[in-house]
Amino acid sequence: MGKNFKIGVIMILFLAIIVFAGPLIAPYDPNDVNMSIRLQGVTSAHIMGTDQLGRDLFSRLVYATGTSVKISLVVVIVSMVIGFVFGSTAAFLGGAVDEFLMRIIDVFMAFPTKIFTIAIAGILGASAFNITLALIITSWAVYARMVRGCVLTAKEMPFIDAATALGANRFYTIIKHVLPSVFQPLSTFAFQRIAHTMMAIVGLSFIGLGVQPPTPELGAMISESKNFMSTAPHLFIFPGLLISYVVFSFNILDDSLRDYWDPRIKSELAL
Amino acid sequence: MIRYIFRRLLYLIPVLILTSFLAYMLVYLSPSSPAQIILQSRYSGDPTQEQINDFNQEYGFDQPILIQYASWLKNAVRGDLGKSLSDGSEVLDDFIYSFKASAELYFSSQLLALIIALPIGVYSAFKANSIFDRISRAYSLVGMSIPDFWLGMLLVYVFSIVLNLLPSFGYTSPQNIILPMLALGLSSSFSLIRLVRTSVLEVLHLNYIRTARSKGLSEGQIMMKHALRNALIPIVTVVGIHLTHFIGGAVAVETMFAWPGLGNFFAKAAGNQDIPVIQGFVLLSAVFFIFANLIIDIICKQLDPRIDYQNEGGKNNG
Amino acid sequence: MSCLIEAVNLTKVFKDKHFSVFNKKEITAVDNVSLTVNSSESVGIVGESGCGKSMLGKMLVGLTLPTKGSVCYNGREISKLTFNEMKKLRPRLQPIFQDADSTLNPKFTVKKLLEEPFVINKIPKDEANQRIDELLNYVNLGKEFYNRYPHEISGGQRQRLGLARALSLKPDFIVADEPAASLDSSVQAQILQLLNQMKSNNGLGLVYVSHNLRIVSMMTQRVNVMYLGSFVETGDTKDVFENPIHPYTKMLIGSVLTIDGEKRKLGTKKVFGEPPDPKNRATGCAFHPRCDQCTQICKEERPELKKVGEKNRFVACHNI
Amino acid sequence: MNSKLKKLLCFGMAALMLVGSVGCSNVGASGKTNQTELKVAYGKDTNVISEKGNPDMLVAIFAGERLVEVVNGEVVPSIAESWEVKNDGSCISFKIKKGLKFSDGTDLTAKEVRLIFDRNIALKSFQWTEMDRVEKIEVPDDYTINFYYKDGMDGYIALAGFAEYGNTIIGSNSFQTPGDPTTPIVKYTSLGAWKISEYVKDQYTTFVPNENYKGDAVKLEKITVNTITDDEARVLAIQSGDVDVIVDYYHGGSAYTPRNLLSTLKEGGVQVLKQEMPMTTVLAFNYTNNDNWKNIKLRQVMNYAINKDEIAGLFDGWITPANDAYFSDCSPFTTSLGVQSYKYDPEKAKQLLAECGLTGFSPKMLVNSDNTDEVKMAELLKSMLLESGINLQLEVMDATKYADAKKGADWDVTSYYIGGPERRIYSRNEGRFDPSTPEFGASGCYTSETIVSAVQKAVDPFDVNERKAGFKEFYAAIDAEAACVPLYYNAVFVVAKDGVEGIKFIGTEPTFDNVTYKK
Amino acid sequence: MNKEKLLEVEKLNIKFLTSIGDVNVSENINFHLKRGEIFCIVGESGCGKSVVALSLTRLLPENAMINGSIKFEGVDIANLEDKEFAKIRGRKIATIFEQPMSCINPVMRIGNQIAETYRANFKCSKKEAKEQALKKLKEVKLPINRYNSYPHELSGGMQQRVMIAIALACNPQLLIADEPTTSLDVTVQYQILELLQEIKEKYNMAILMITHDMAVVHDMADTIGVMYAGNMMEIAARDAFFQQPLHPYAQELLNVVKDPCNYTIPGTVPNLMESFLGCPFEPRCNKSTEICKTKKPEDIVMGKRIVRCLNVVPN
Repeated sequence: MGKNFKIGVIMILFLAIIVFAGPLIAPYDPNDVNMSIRLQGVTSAHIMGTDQLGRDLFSRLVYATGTSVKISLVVVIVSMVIGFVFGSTAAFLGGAVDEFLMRIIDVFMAFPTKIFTIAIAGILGASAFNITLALIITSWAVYARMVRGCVLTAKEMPFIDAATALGANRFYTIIKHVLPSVFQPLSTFAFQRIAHTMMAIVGLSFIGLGVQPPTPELGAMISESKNFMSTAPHLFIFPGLLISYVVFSFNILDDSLRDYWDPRIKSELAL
Repeated sequence: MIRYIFRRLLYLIPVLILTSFLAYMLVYLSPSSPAQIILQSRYSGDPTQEQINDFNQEYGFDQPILIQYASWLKNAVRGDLGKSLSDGSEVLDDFIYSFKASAELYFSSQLLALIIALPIGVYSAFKANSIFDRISRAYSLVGMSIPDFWLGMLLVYVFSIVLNLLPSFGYTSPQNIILPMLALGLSSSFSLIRLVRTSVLEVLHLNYIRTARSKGLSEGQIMMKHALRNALIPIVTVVGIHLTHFIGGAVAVETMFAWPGLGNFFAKAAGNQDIPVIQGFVLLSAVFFIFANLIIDIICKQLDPRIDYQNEGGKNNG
Repeated sequence: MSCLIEAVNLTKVFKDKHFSVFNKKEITAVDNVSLTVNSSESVGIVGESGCGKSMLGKMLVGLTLPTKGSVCYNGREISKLTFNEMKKLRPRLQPIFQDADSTLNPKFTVKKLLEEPFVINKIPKDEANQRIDELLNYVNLGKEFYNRYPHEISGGQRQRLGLARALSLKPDFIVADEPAASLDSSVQAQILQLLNQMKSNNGLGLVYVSHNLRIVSMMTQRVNVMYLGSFVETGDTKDVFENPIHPYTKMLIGSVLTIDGEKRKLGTKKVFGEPPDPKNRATGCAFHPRCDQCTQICKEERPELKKVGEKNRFVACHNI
Repeated sequence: MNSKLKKLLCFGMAALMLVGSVGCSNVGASGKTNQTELKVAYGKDTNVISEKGNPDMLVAIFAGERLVEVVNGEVVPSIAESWEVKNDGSCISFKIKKGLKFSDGTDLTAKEVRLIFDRNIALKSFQWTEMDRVEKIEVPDDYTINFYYKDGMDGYIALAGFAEYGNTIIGSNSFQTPGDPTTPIVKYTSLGAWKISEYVKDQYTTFVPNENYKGDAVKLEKITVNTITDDEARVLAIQSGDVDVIVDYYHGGSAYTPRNLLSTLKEGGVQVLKQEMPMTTVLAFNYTNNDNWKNIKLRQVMNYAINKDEIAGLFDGWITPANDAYFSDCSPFTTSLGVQSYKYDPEKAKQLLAECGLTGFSPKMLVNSDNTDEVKMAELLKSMLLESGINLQLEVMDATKYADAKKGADWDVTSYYIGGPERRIYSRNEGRFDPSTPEFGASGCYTSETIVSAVQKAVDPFDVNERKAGFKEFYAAIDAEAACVPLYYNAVFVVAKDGVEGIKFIGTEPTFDNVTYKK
Repeated sequence: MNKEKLLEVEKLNIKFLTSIGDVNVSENINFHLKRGEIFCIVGESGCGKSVVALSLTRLLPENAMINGSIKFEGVDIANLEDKEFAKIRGRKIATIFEQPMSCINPVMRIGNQIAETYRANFKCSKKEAKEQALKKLKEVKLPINRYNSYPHELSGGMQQRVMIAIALACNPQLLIADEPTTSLDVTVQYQILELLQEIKEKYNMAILMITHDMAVVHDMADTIGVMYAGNMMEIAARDAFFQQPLHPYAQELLNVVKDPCNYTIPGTVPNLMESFLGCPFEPRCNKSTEICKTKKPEDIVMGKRIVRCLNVVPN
């Protein structure tokens, strides 16, 4: 499957450890204030330095990554489920129901995603829950459209005809043939969207519409660190590197998978 | 062709109506009433019932929702989207002003991205799997993982704080645009390199390129006349869609550089719960977005004669 | 006893699929076609691409319902059956598709594909396994393929797998739609022989749809020549091929390349024109723009199938 | 098609380049800073063109004059040369100076003076909270203006209110319909040392000397005030040399130079000018909704449990910890007071908390996310209170949500400031501690009858000595009741590059009238 | 040097270097072609016939290793510099492919595609090129008002005519036709083959035709080459071949094509990934002997015929 795939898998595994075993890794409590050592650079006690309240940056980063990644997972999974229900309903029922649902999807797709997300998050008020909700509202339609397309394509596949000719009823063909053909592209797509959603979350937190302190979150941490760009650049450099790490690990895995499925552009990226 | 556009426009009517309705209804997501939100910020104390009533009457919030919506829509069609609650300026004027600022930043950054990405992407595809290709792919994959606002901060750190060469914010002098343009342009160029590479590579594998070789054309001619021309179709589509994303797409960078663009302006309005501004911006950006997508579709049809005007239904891009 | 399959006046009309207020085009894919097939008989349908022959095949096995007309299986009209009745009937009527590749779900293993017909029809495992063994033996596929996926086996093997699936429920009637196109000649021969064997061993009725006239002439007893949705000539294969009457049949047969005899002389036979576009059907006789015997009436009036001579021969042409 | 396509592409490219070049060449002059121009960064739009309400305070400071000013606790003449209180205290009558001219050359009479008050009443502009108590305004002659109060005036606090920036006198040509104060302000004309020459919303405002000004002429030729709403961006702007000065703005609780960056700026060779002001940031209790706070012991717990020095440390010592008491050294009449306040003592706090029987007490604190210093401070408070066994829950939200949430019952503590420039110390204290005032929200500091009567004694009397005694009583009452937790005394700052000289504070507002700039 | 021989291929070996190993697609292939002659290479899919055709004009992917000599008009073009070779490709050797739809640029007018070929090989004005293109359109019997059409507006047969017109643009001496009629209807196939014959007569050029269809071979070829698993098993004149093929594979193939309902070749086509010790056809051959398993057969020249079989005795 290629070197990139291995790199991606290792990176994601490492990320999973950070996300799900964060409290075990972090050497300090992320909210443990110690004013006497504020704004320290890299030291042996604090491998990534401390922030303006003297909290250990490394511990905060571990928790912050957990927050961002968990939110993106929730957003992707929930909107995928909603999109799946909507999209497959539209495709299977067809006719007027399809027309109607498609118009709804069109309307949701007619908004520039970021503006729409900001509007919802702004009106609801900034919090982790609301940002999750806003992102779900703005992203389910993409999945729905995609699922609908996949179902329609799968419905037309000759092997559906073949199964029908063997006496299969609709229920059987849907369960055994149509849905499995939708799951693969859908899960691939959802996989790609994790990185995308992650970027959206840190962006929104950066402008102050996302997760609120004291919960550590990568985008919000960068936003806070703007104050100290000249005096304590480690405060913005480390969280940024971590975001890039997370997004990169999803990107490289997605990239290698895409190469794997598309043999024409098969090639390996040397790193 | 004209008929096709007409049909697309006709098809847009229900979408536009539903879109405007949704934009209007956004406000009702809010846990508190508009009167309270606004009066709260206007007077620093609790508004009295009398003040709330006056306010509702003045802004028509005492009417049933559908009537409110109808009158709002009626005014909106006439170009009157109401006034900002925070400073009383016309929403439409605000939109146009920040639209201009966003457009300047975004178009120039996308131009920069194209200038960077086209040669790299094409060369990379042409020399697929060469050292250059590997480096450029790694470069773009890493670049794609960097948030644009963080790239902006790095640029500010290097050029404003350490080197003290360029201004880090604002909208007053020509130098102001350089850093935000670099931040946005670079981060778009990363994915664009990949796109250009993939589309060119895909075209290069097609049979008509082999035909072109067999015809005796030089590699340069093949690249310019056959490969690029065809690879351009997906590139134009994506760049077009990218361009429409300047509505809000650059919000973090705009905030970072205090650029008075749509995203920045809108994020502030959303934070302040400035309802007419939110409604107006959402509606205007949706309308712009829909029509921009229509135009992209039409351009793509111009580029690609294979697309049949007669049989295409409405298609939207997200 | 009536015949196995009797199709009367089958018509299939498509609406333009795309949503549009202004132009609703209708495409008549199959136009007023009647056909009968008996047990142990094989009937050919030939024509250029886009003439509607595949659609006709689908209607014959009940995969698509005709817009007009009826298909009767052993005297029962299948479009009027309830779902459950139809479900029972399905295994009797089997299609074999041109593109075996896409008729096999790529996510199923060969084993699963073979078991599917029995799972669908709730046939006990023992019986099914025994039957599968027989089938594999019959189509000459080894058990070593059991755990492979369709894309991991060769085209000929895939086509044989498709055949095995179609045969698994012991059908009476098979529509084979270009079963051997795009296969190499040696592989093609294996498939054709299997089909013939099936027909003679199991006594089933076969409709063979193809544009390859040489194979149709070898495989079938009767043949129907189709042009733009309707039959222009029907009759016993031997007669039609030896003595084509309709100008289109003549053209088709004239364009067949053989491997016997002399090299052809240039310009001896008149073959011209392109396969027609179903969206723009000519008025009158659909063939008249390509016909060298075209007269005024051909441009205005549609010819009906008329009996010619003694032996079951029908031709739709004004000029005979 | 090919030619059409080429045209299309060329057109597209041309359009792109056009937009790009517009982007690069747009928005006016940059030029090099010369010695007679000063660039100022300011956190808000100056709102010179105002539909409702009035232009920003900064405009009033630079370009405006009011009837009176308050200096060192005393009301002094400005446009009004004298005033008297008539009709048993229900009328104030001002005599206006003669011969003053607005910046557009029109003369000032009492008719022009009343315009701004008419505007504030008509548009319900509550910048001056007492305005709804005014019954009518009369202009008996060109140089007299009388204000009549509904229920008798509120004494000193009402008189000081005429020095509010919202009451800055503007000319009749300022309005869209000249002379109609209910129409939008479109062309600001006033009486101060500067006048506005150019204004672009959300971008910049340019001030040039007002040649009709009667006082001493200003030394600079031009001041450009750039609107930079982002705190960090303003700091970056002065670091990168885009502006010469940042003017702090703390009224309204936002748009100020982050305190924790002042040291960095100073190290970078920038002057930091500080002006103490009688403004105290306190932690207030939601006692109306939460009965726990009615227990004085719990309020004392909070006072003992917070180490104010650490809070000052968060801001690198640029602000003074409120170690002494609620009032700061520069609060009115404080020099002779000897109130003993609560010293940091976590053990005592623990002990008192146990006495209250509130183990596991976890109050919820509302935090305004727009104020990043406040967010940091809240996080610090959380960790400090934890040591005394109080688990503070933070609810961080943006300004509007914050204001909204504060009305509800679902919170326990929040922090805000009381006081401000001298004229405001009167209305702010009254507004926070006297529930009968319009400004008093559901979320005032803890108050009691003693405090209410004390605050009225402090802000109302005309007589200085009466007010002095009143304030003494008021400060003591707050301390005795532990009405809030004073955290720190705020200050305003002006940050200026080397070479900018002559920035002075009048009261708490900076003036640039004598500023010179040598590079 | 035989002047008659336009193209002479000797000991052509082609290997694909892939990550899973080398694939031999052509082993020691020898054949030659005269002016005015149609040479048909026939074989089942995967036997390497298209690779041989593509190798003549250097259209193979970069991982292909070509060894041997290819003499065109007496010049060894296999070892020419790319720059020199460019003067031959398109101008003297032209190629048409199967699936014409995918082989012509979908977004370029067909007339321009023909004219472009002419301009790329001969320095001339646009106008001249257009005239030439119109002439070629007429030659392939397309109405000249199709000059400005796009490929998708044409039917499959017309598209193949466009391909032929493009190939003819520079009046080449050798036309390589790779499965030119696969996927076309019988009626259209007939017309295209007829067109090819006419053109050959007119220009006295040589056609190297690749096909899997024996009927097409019978119709077109002057000389036939039968390929199997990268080996040219037999080369013979058309009549001689159809009367009596010599190689067992050729015999079997002909039998199957003649009577598909009664005749089969047992086994399947070998995978080229495997390497053969002996004759690649040996596992399916009914005349194989022990030696076939271990010894590679060599070309046996019998007059104008060449057979690569160990069991054929040269007469």
